[in-house]
Amino acid sequence: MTDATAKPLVTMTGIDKSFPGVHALDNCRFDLRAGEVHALVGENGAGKSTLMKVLAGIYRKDAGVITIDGHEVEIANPRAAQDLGISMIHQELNLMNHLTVAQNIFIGREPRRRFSTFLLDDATLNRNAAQLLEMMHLKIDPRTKVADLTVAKQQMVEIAKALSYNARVLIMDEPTAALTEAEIAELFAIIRRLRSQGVGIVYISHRLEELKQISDRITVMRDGRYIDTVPTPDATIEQIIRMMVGRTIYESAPELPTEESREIVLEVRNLNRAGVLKDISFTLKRGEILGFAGLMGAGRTEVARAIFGADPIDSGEILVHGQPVRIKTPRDAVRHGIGYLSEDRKRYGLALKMDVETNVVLAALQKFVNAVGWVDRRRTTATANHHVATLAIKTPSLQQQVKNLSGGTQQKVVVGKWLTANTDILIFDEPTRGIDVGAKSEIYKLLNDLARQGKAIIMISSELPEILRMSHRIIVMCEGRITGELSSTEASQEAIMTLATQRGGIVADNGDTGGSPGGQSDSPRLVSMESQSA
Amino acid sequence: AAPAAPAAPAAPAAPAAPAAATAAPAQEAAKKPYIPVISKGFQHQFWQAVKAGAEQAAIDFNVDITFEGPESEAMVDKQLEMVQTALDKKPDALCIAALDSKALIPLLERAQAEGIPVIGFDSGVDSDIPVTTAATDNIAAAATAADKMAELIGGEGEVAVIVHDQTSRTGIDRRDGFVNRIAEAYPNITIVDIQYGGGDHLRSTDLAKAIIQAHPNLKGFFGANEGSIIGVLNAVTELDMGGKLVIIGYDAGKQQMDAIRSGLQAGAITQNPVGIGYKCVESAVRALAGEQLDPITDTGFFWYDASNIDDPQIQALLYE
Amino acid sequence: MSLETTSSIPFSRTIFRSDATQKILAFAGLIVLFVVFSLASPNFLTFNNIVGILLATAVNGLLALGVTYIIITGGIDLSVGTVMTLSAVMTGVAIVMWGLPIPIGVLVGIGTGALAGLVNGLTISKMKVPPFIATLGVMMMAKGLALVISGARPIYFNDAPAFREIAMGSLVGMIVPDYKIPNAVLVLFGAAIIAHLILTKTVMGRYNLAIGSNEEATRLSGVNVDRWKTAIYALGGAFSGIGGVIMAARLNSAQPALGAGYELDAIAAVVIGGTSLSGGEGTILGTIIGAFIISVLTNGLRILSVPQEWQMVITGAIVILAVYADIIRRRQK
Amino acid sequence: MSLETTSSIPFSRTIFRSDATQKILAFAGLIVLFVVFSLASPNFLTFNNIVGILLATAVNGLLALGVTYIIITGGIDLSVGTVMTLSAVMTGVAIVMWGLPIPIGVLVGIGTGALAGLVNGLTISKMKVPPFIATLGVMMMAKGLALVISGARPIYFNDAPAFREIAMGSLVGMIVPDYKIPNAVLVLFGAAIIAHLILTKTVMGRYNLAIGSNEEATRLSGVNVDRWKTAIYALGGAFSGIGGVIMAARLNSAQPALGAGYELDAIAAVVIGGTSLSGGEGTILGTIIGAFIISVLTNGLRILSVPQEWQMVITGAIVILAVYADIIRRRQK
Ligand SMILES: Nc1ncnc2c1ncn2[C@@H]1O[C@H](COP(=O)(O)OP(=O)(O)OP(=O)(O)O)[C@@H](O)[C@H]1O
Ligand SMILES: Nc1ncnc2c1ncn2[C@@H]1O[C@H](COP(=O)(O)OP(=O)(O)OP(=O)(O)O)[C@@H](O)[C@H]1O
Ligand SMILES: [Mg+2]
Ligand SMILES: [Mg+2]
Repeated sequence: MTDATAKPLVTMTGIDKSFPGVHALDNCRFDLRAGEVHALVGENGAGKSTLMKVLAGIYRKDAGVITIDGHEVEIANPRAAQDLGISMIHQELNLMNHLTVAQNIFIGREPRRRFSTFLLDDATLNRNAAQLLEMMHLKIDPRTKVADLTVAKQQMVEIAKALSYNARVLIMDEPTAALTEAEIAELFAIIRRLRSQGVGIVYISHRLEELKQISDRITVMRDGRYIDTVPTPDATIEQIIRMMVGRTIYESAPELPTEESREIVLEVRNLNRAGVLKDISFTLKRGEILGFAGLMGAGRTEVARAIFGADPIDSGEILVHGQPVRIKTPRDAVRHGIGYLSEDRKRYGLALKMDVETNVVLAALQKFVNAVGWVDRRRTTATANHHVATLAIKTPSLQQQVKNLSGGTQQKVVVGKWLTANTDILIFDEPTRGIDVGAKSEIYKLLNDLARQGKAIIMISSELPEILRMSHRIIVMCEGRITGELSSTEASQEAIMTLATQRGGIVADNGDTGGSPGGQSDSPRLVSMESQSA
Repeated sequence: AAPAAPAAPAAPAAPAAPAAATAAPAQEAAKKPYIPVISKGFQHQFWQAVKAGAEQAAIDFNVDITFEGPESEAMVDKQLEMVQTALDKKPDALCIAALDSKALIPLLERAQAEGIPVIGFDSGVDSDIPVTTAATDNIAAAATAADKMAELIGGEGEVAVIVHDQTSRTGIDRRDGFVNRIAEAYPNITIVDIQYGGGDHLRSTDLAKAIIQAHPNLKGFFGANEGSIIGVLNAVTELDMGGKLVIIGYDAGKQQMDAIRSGLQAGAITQNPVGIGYKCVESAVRALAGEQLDPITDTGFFWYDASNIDDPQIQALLYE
Repeated sequence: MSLETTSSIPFSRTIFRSDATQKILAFAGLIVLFVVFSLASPNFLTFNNIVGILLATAVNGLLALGVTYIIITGGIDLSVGTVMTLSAVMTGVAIVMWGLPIPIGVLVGIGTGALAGLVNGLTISKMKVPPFIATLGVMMMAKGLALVISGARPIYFNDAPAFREIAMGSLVGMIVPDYKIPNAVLVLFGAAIIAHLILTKTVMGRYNLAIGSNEEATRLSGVNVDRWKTAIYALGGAFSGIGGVIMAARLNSAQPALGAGYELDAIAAVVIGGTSLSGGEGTILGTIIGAFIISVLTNGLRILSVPQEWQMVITGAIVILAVYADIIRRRQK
Repeated sequence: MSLETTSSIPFSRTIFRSDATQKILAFAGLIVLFVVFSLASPNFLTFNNIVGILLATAVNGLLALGVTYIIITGGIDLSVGTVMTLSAVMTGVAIVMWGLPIPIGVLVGIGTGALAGLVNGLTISKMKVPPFIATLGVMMMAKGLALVISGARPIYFNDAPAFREIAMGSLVGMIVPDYKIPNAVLVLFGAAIIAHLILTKTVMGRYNLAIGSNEEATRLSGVNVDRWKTAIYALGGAFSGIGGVIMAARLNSAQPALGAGYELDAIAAVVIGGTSLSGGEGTILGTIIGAFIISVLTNGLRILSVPQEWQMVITGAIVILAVYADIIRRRQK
């Protein structure tokens, strides 16, 4: 509201929306001007996505008024929103995996053959998609199946799709959660270009530093209510956080152990998996947080999955407490005290239709069997209650289905699961993806606590500040190889990036690329593209 | 009660080795004639009895047979495919119990064109291609059942019927034979319900129970094949109503025979399934030998009850 | 790290979607049918007819119990009907042909079902064949084997008269002479209680739900999903085996040609009972209600002497409506 | 195709997992069966028998075509068999009872199928009833209605002799007299080509795949998913309608009791053909191959005079193995 002269493109006032049992939006408001980037922030479950889904015609509002260009509108379905020039990039990927990139981008608006309403013109479709991708500097063949792309590429396809509508209002719900620095830079360039063309952009993110770079105004929501809107230059991050959580968050400095432990808990020797991993060797010590850094698709998740027995390995040795172990299934891993917190909690972390309690005890269920052979409900409830309390899991009850919880809360449920399993080696893969600042600092604190209790922790993260802040040691990967190891003292963003782009790994070994395996010059994106087809 | 229909009790037990059987194989000692027998089904006991007769004849006349039939009597198309495949096997003759008397004709024409004699059994085909048909007159047989029913319930009251199939020839003929006879000859008898149990013992049981529940004044129950009547018997047993209903069945089978012996069931119509199977293969052998055959071989039906069930003549017609 | 104090969101509101109300409503369809048929025919609400309905539910109910587990994993089982038949035949073989004692024969029957379920389970979990196809194949094989083993002839239990008592005797009647409820009904209810306890109280039940909800996440939680899935299919098969024993006892014979098509009734019972075909949720109580809805409907239409072709039409419509009512109810909750 | 220049990345590699190789391999199962049966019996590889196989595939193939679309949406259609029957009956009613011209009668038959499909589609998309239950209900209703309308009697087309020619005449035979391939086979191949074009070249096919791949994402993209899904079920129903017409023409009669259980053969053909039951992928060519695998298997076992109960056992095993082979093949690609 600082620039009173700019005419609002969209206004939303008095918006109310309830889901069974949850009052998600309570008299909420929001406005958007042409040619601005308006950031929307709030804790997990604050109602950001819900508010924007109302605007995009996905949810019907219970009450309230939406105007566009000053005219009141009813947005009954996504089609109506599109017709009004509103397009949305969803927090979750919303792609048809079996279809190609081009088919995904233009779904619902396929070019037709001449004189025909039903026959598709796929040549034009691919050409249009190619143009669009090129404009975004994306090197993706529009005929690639989306299933064959990495998550980051899929996210970029989503963005391309949203842009293809040439919308006047573009809503981005956490577009950067799965992107690398370079892709984020590319995205920001696109956003700036659109802004200069007069597009109004809603930008939802938990990465508050980004807001400073890209947004013009920031609106804060809490508990389904509107809190305030401030011009970005006038706001400090601390201020915004305070508005978000309604209190000051004390961000502790990394609490590194004074004395480094010598006890090696996990040792990995020469782990290989054709086309994905090459000669992975490292050690993990008791009480240590070992950071795994690298660009998207560097193979960090693959290392974790290989150690955890989720994917087969071709060769290599794993030693737990100095003993060689055979880990062929996740069950073996859990038995040897390894827990894995996946980067994609919905797909790999949670039984979404089940309640909080079951999810929390799932990995350790056998421990809760009583003499009769039944699951001891009293103990599972007690354990779940304990974790709900210590992790501050925001759930109405233990019987709440996990699918009804917000993303950050879900993540905490997964953490609770591995705490219940009480494994002494924990692999956290992107533990703070999609998590609000409050929850994030809690998770950091948790990681430190766990390390201090003697757990050995691997933390995979694409956020360099997070890696730098949390890790005792940092392993950097590129193209399926470990390209270097840094101690906390020698680590810096620059040092990590240098190692993370040290190419010449397994892709070159495959030998069939026409690309430039040795070149460091190209954008980091290339990495995932190349290994993706391997 | 005596045999209720004119019938030539073609006892299958001891066929005189016919001239045909000795004459034909003389030239081709190595290759036995091949005669596919395609029935209307194969899982039900009735068809298994037919199969037993056909296999006996195959031994007696030194021929090869195969016996197959679709899983349900509704599957007209599957039977067509079986006949077609059988013809592709270049058989010497073909025995067929047509599910649909018209649908088969084109294939029978092909058989005729290829010089393969066709023998019908169980029920006829609307065509003069079959050199003979060994069949039961189901309409007359069911009418006999109706007469017995009327006699035993005293000419008046409520009667229900369970039939195995609503659309198959045997199902229709037995239902209509029974129903029409009652309508014509016994005005004081009402048929209160006709339901179809697919020949499935369990379903027929629950079906019969519901009918009995719905009609407390029911006096008689007719089951038109083995599965149907066993359903009725189970229902009566489970409801503890033994002796309160006149039960008349069809075909044989151990449970039905036991019920007749014990008096739970009044009696039943039996065809001559073993004889039908035997007869059709025998006719095929005769046709191959160039014999002239009567166009219709009535294989007959009989009423049996506790009084005559153990007569050797009747026993020969029954299967367990 | 106690954050509770900071959260001001009124989550308590979610508590109103009470599960108890939910369960009472699930009975609604059944009760509506009961009332309608009772008003339409005086012969419906008689003791004998109610016993008839209970008895008619026994076999389908048992099959449906097993199918419930399998549908909860997100799978399907088309083989229940013919596996039931094969179990009945094997029971007959054991008792009549091999002359084994009845309890052993019963175990052979149940074991046959479990074995067939095991084949389903291994095909699905080890060979990764989709459940629809795996169980379709086993359905055909069981059908064929039942005929092969029995020689396509029924096996009668006349020489072991006690066998029939398993289904048709009446323990209840021995205690309360006026209420001769056949044992088959007790077996159904007993099996349902055990099935309920397995689903809600045991590790197996919990894993069953978890696998149906998210198989991969369950695997990544260190659960041996393949083994548990196999076990669940075997358990489902065991219920078909019990169904086979009860059917054989009721018919006092093992009928080898029965069983085709029974799977659809069993699956319908499960789905009408509110178990989601996409897996991850379901209750035994629901399945039992679903099985009774089907039996009551079939029985009621027969009692009313509705022509059979119309019975089919009406049943088809009501199956859809029953599930639709369940959907509406959930949406409102 | 103008992209090669802009991209420095070797996309060509994706071409090696060539769909062509894939498709040739899909034939492998079929060819193996052919070779085995040809070696085992001299009567197998005869012109007459091959025509017999083709003819036996016609109806199941047509049903399977329709089911392919529906499985691609991630749904299932249990009603195809009885809807086929209902369509045959309505064709009979139109031509024989109402005396309408044959082409109109054929349209009535196809229209009946489409209408039944529409009911499926609306029940699924508007009432949100799961496809299994919706089509199970319609299956029962169609079965009942076929009996009601026909009076449970076959309707014979003897007075319209040209009708039979639709299936059993031979256009090919008129041109090449030695090759009397029945028209039913041409209808199957013609329908398959149209089905293929619809799936790959039209908006409907695209949305079909999109819905099966991710229904919610398709909806969020502004596609009217409910309407398209309804249309797809109606299209599937139309193929059942064509199947019904061909069935009636082949039998020269509309048999009202046929059709129960036919849905399983059709679904098996689709899945053996590599269409995933979880939706999103599938091909018409695969379905046709799947349908032929079933027919060749059935025919070959009969030609070999394998006892019928063993035929069931073998068919069951081979259905599983065929799908397993497909799974292995995909895993290797
Ligand atoms: N479809 C739904 N059904 C029931 N509850 C829902 C649904 N969608 C959202 N909610 C609830 O509404 C509230 C707001 O959720 P929303 O997704 O809008 O939060 P958010 O601000 O986007 O959070 P996050 O940062 O975690 O994405 C949460 O309590 C959530 O659990
Ligand atoms: N299931 C799979 N099949 C084939 N290739 C895969 C599979 N999963 C991952 N890959 C490829 O392996 C490479 C390594 O991916 P991985 O997910 O391990 O990277 P990462 O460093 O963990 O990155 P991210 O930050 O996305 O988690 C990527 O190029 C990816 O495309
Ligand atoms: Mg959100
Ligand atoms: Mg990763």
